[in-house]
Amino acid sequence: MPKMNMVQAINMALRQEMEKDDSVVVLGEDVGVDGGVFRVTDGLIAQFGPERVIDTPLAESAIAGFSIGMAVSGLRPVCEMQFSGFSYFAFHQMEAHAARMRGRSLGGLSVPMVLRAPYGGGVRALEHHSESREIYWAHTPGLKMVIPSTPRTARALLLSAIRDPDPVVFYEPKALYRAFREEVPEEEETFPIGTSRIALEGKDITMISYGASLRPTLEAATELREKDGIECEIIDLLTISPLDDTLFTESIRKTGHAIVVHEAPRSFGAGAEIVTRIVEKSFLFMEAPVRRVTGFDVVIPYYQREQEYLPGVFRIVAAVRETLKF
Amino acid sequence: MPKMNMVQAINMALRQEMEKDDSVVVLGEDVGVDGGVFRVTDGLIAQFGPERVIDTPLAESAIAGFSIGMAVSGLRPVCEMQFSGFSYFAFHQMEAHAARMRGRSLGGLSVPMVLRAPYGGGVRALEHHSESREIYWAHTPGLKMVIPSTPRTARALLLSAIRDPDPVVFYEPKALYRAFREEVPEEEETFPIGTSRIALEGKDITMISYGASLRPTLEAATELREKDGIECEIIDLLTISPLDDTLFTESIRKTGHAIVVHEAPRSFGAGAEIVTRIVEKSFLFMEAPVRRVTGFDVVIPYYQREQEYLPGVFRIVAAVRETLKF
Amino acid sequence: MPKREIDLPYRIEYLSILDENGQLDSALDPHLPDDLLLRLYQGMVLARKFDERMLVLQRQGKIGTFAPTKGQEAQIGAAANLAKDDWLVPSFREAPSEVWRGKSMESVLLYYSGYNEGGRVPEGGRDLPVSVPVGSQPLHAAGIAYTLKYRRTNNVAMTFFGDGATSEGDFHEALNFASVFQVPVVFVCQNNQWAISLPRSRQTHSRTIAQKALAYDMPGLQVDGNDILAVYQAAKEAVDRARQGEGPTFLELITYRLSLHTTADDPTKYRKQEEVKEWEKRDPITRFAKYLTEKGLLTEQKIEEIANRVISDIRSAEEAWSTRTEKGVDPLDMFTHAYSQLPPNLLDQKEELRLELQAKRVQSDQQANVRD
Amino acid sequence: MPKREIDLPYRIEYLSILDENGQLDSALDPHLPDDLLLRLYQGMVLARKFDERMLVLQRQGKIGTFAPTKGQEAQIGAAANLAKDDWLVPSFREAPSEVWRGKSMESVLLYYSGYNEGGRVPEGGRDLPVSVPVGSQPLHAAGIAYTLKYRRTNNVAMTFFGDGATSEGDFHEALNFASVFQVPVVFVCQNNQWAISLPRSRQTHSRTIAQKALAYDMPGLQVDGNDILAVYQAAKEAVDRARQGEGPTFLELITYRLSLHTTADDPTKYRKQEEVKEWEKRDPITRFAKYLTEKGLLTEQKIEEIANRVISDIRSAEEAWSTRTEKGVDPLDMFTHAYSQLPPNLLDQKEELRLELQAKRVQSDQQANVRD
Ligand SMILES: Cc1ncc(C[n+]2csc(CCOP(=O)(O)OP(=O)(O)O)c2C)c(N)n1
Ligand SMILES: Cc1ncc(C[n+]2csc(CCOP(=O)(O)OP(=O)(O)O)c2C)c(N)n1
Ligand SMILES: [Mg+2]
Ligand SMILES: [Mg+2]
Repeated sequence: MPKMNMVQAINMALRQEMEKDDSVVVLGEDVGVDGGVFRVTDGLIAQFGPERVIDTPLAESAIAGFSIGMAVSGLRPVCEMQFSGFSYFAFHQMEAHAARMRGRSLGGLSVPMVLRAPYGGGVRALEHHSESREIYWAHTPGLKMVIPSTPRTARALLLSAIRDPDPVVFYEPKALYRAFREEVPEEEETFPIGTSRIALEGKDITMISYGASLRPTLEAATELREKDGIECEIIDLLTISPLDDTLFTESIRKTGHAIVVHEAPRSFGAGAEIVTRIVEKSFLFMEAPVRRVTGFDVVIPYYQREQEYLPGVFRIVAAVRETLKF
Repeated sequence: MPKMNMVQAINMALRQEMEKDDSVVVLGEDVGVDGGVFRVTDGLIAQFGPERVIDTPLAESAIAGFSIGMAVSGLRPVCEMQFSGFSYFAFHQMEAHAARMRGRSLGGLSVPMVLRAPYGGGVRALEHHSESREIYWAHTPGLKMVIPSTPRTARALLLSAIRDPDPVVFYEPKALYRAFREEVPEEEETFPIGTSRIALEGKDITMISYGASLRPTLEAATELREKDGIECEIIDLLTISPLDDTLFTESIRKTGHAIVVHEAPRSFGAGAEIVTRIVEKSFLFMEAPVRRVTGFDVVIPYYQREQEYLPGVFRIVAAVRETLKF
Repeated sequence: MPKREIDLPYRIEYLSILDENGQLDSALDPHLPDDLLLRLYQGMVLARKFDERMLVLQRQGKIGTFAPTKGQEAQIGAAANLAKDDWLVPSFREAPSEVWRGKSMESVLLYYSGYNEGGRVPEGGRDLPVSVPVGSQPLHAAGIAYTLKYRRTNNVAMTFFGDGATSEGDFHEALNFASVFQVPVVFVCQNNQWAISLPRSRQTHSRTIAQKALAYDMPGLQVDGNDILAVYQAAKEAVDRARQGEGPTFLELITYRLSLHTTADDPTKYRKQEEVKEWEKRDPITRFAKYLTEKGLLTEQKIEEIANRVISDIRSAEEAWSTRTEKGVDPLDMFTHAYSQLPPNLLDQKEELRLELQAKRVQSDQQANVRD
Repeated sequence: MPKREIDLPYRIEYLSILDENGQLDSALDPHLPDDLLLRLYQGMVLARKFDERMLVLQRQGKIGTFAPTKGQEAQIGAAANLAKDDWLVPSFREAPSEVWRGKSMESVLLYYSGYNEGGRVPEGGRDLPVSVPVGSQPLHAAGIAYTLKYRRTNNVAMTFFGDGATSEGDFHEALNFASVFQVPVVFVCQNNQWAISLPRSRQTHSRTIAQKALAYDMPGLQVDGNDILAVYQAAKEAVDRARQGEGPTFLELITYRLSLHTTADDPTKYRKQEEVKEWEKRDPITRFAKYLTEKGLLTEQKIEEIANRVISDIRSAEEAWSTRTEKGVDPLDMFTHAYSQLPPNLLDQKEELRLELQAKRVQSDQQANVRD
């Protein structure tokens, strides 16, 4: 299997699906001639032409609203928000229409669109280029919210997202775009939206994470095994909403201990929902409070301070030790 | 003390503060000549004139962005979103600027604005006029999110919000606008943002709620006392963010049991944060899982079905009994 | 100081064919076939009578808040240019056009009486459902038009919105996208002079709304929106242009909201009755009736006949609606169309609600027994 | 078919005073005092040299991504019309104007090297900080202008944004609000022909951007944006109009982004080098230098002198910046300006971070000791 980074894997998913299905179109700012500011759509316009790889004017609400119109009329638009920090310009279109069209029309119309956006910190970017606010989408009924964590999961999930009959918000951890390579099969591979996966098996404690935070979580697990002999089990959510709580439920019933790791601000973040699901479904198995290892409740600072904002290996390791000490 | 409903109480707060401080201006759609679609700003234009009570064109992002400009330059705008369901058109302005101006300028500039919006169901309204999505604001660093539950708290909190140096999103439970009257002192009364209150004292179980849901919660408590002899303690949050967890922490340490009640969709809702705070701060006092009594993870249905969507007395009573049975 | 003028072929024109007294400017006569003229007349009468009937039902508490369309019935002239397989993207004051296009009055009644069932789209699904967020719909029409162009059809999309909607950023973005991509869409602004309490003059500083098309080098036209012949003709030219691949057009229909903004509104707070009286003289239906009568297509008796026909249509729609509503609703339906398939959290929540409803029934039965 | 034309006094004019070869159209000479002419020249040279220096620092990895301003220095001509107590609302390509207004180059360097400290606003706080979300800033300028009018000052607000920004809904809403409320604001669009990879011609379908002012019956003017005299004069008329209570004005400055969109950008992917060459001939600085030389205000030696002065200014700013950055940062500052007062959750989180940093130090010290 060819090894590739996440940018190449996403590019492959788009290319292969566009070859297969002429209803798939890509649109957004600088996605065509420029190939996207992260080169995720590189080469697509050369292969599929400007009718299917559309450089749009600079207007996020229009990109989303236009995509909604395309989708109700039979296309499968994959639109890009250049950075998730600018996707809020399109928030009302997604909330009022993408998320509601199926219900509003009693299933007569649907909006099979994907809204892609790079999210997260750690790339020394300017303001608005580093946040992690997946909750805005996850809390919105009618939307699905997906965040891959590796090249292979990114490719498989994007394929599933494009084919999904419902609107999917697809956040790409930009810090992982070129961070590492993974084998990704040339032949088609999908991954069901709404299912998490076990990223590492263990018996002592459950670590629940997703997206960019999965890497430090894995590193922390290694350090904990080596230094403390602690065997961590890691659940990679992949889909934030609708949330799959089956795997982490099983896991904590086995380990009795858990932490949640994400970059987003802590309060009212995804961690809260996960802790609550554990309380609701596994209360009697909880041997200690589930700790949240997250960003803080402030705007992520500019890059001189962002590493101290982000939940890193040190913070994760400490949280695991505290939890097991409880 | 004069008795008044919530509409009158909010109107009084606006009027009194505008009399006192000429930097306070009101703006929004139909807030002037019409007095607001709920009559909340009724009479203000007659008293203060169109320069201070501003009927704006139909554009929420502009109402918010314009208010941000007014606020950085010395005014204290109180802008209205006609319904919270349309406030998302202004979401990017609030997230990118109202919430960030202080931090971006290292305290050199601030945005002392209030964004008012009626929210919630139960008034047999059309689509987009009934939702409860306070999380979008509560999860946004730099904003404060307030939801009063009675005429008196509405008046006192709005006064505090107007005087607050930071931007405050102020959701008004429209189902309670004219639901009941309460004594509200003519003389000035404020209520500190970021503090909850005990709405009812009890010893058996803690009910945590806010806004429109407080009423059915109170009714449920009465029913439970009469029918089951259960004494419920009710915490009325009033401020959703920054969340005051001191009172409900004390309370559950006393009762060992709790439920959370809100209209918003359950997943990734305020209930999750509250349950998680309880786990983080009072784990060893928890005698049962904290139940969430909420709306469902769907768009609130049109009015023939909305009562079955909303968390009513029956649902709350059942949840309390289940929790105490655990 | 002198500056070089950039020459731009700016023209914003105004089209009127039938004046307020039903007098035809014969130079502009679109020469529509008699049967179409009569169908347009009947469509307007139906819309008017249905609107009046809904107001009664609302006052009786049988339906909830709705947006009356009285005075804006000539909008049908625009929709009448659409083929069955063209697309209609309405906002919330287009019941006349929607019913003209085949939406049942029963579903209109269901929608306004709080049944999600009222959102069901007509067969073929090329009419989007009523949508409330002002200004957000034109973008959908532009996107649909992109599909129509991409698929090499010669269909078009037509979207309706109000004067207030033109202040929303989405309106600007929609016109910009439509013109940049030259898609077959017709933007129809129903300028009814008011956005709830805000008069047109305070909504925007420009003399006309039509001129906003100039910002995109898009053809823009102002039309007497109470003159159904002018509306028909203007829309026809726009639709033809779109079908021929000549891109979008913007139409401003000058009309008037003779009734309430919605049934929750009290216009006496913000507008003078005299103004309404003035506009009543320009009623689109009386004007057209006069013209058709002089043209010999209408007679007292024929008018009566048509009135009776539409009234009986309304009555049967109302009966269908009553039978439907007597059946009541199953609250569990609120989950049905949330997603293509119910995810686990919704399956659980649906089961929760099912049990709650069951328990409630048991309780009320018990209470009933107690009372016996 | 014939329609009645609505007459609208549409004129969009173009202003150019100094041509590409520095030849003055003396009929249009604004007759600026010599010292101002020299200050404008020095301001542009400073901006150019500072920009070049930042590019070097970025390539050396000493600062992060930034947005070069090369070729757009004549924007200073607009900002130069503002009094100290007027307001400037920049986007992100206005470093020349910000520095002209008194922002220190040290803080520009701090901002682009990842220090929140770079956002500190100059004394008096009438310049908003750099703000990245395209198209969102003009609304703030309009709101500020409302305050200025409400307070009966005769101050004005000026805001800058790009050609791409005009596609955002917020742009439309800002111009509409400003014109409806007739507030003293000047909208300055730096049309540098590109929005990252999208050429002006694909950004919007209209021939000019200036004509978008017509949608609001707002005065709009297209200006040679590489001709600082024209920019100065056009802005002067707009600012005067605003001060006299005559409302907003929209200016389109025709200029060109000679350098990268940002240092993360590779323009060879989307534009031809020939195009850049063409525009280099229209460089705003060489043109102005030629004019000032012919006017006798500049000599070889004077040019040298000015160059040396600005270079030493840049050097001292760089030194101040280095000293500041050598001090390093306290991560705990990320909490300081989140709110006027830290709420409990942030006090807790700040303490958490403090302990974490402490523990980290302990750990690394231990590791250091181990190594010894
Ligand atoms: C985005 C948004 N903001 C506010 C509202 C509330 N509202 C409903 S209709 C209306 C006025 C619309 O005026 P106009 O566009 O002229 O249409 P008309 O009602 O006159 O047909 C308002 C403010 C809404 N539905 N959507
Ligand atoms: C709302 C928003 N969308 C996207 C971006 C990413 N972005 C930054 S600059 C830019 C192009 C801006 O073009 P223009 O307005 O012409 O200004 P210029 O960069 O040419 O000075 C884009 C797309 C952004 N910063 N904000
Ligand atoms: Mg209107
Ligand atoms: Mg540009």
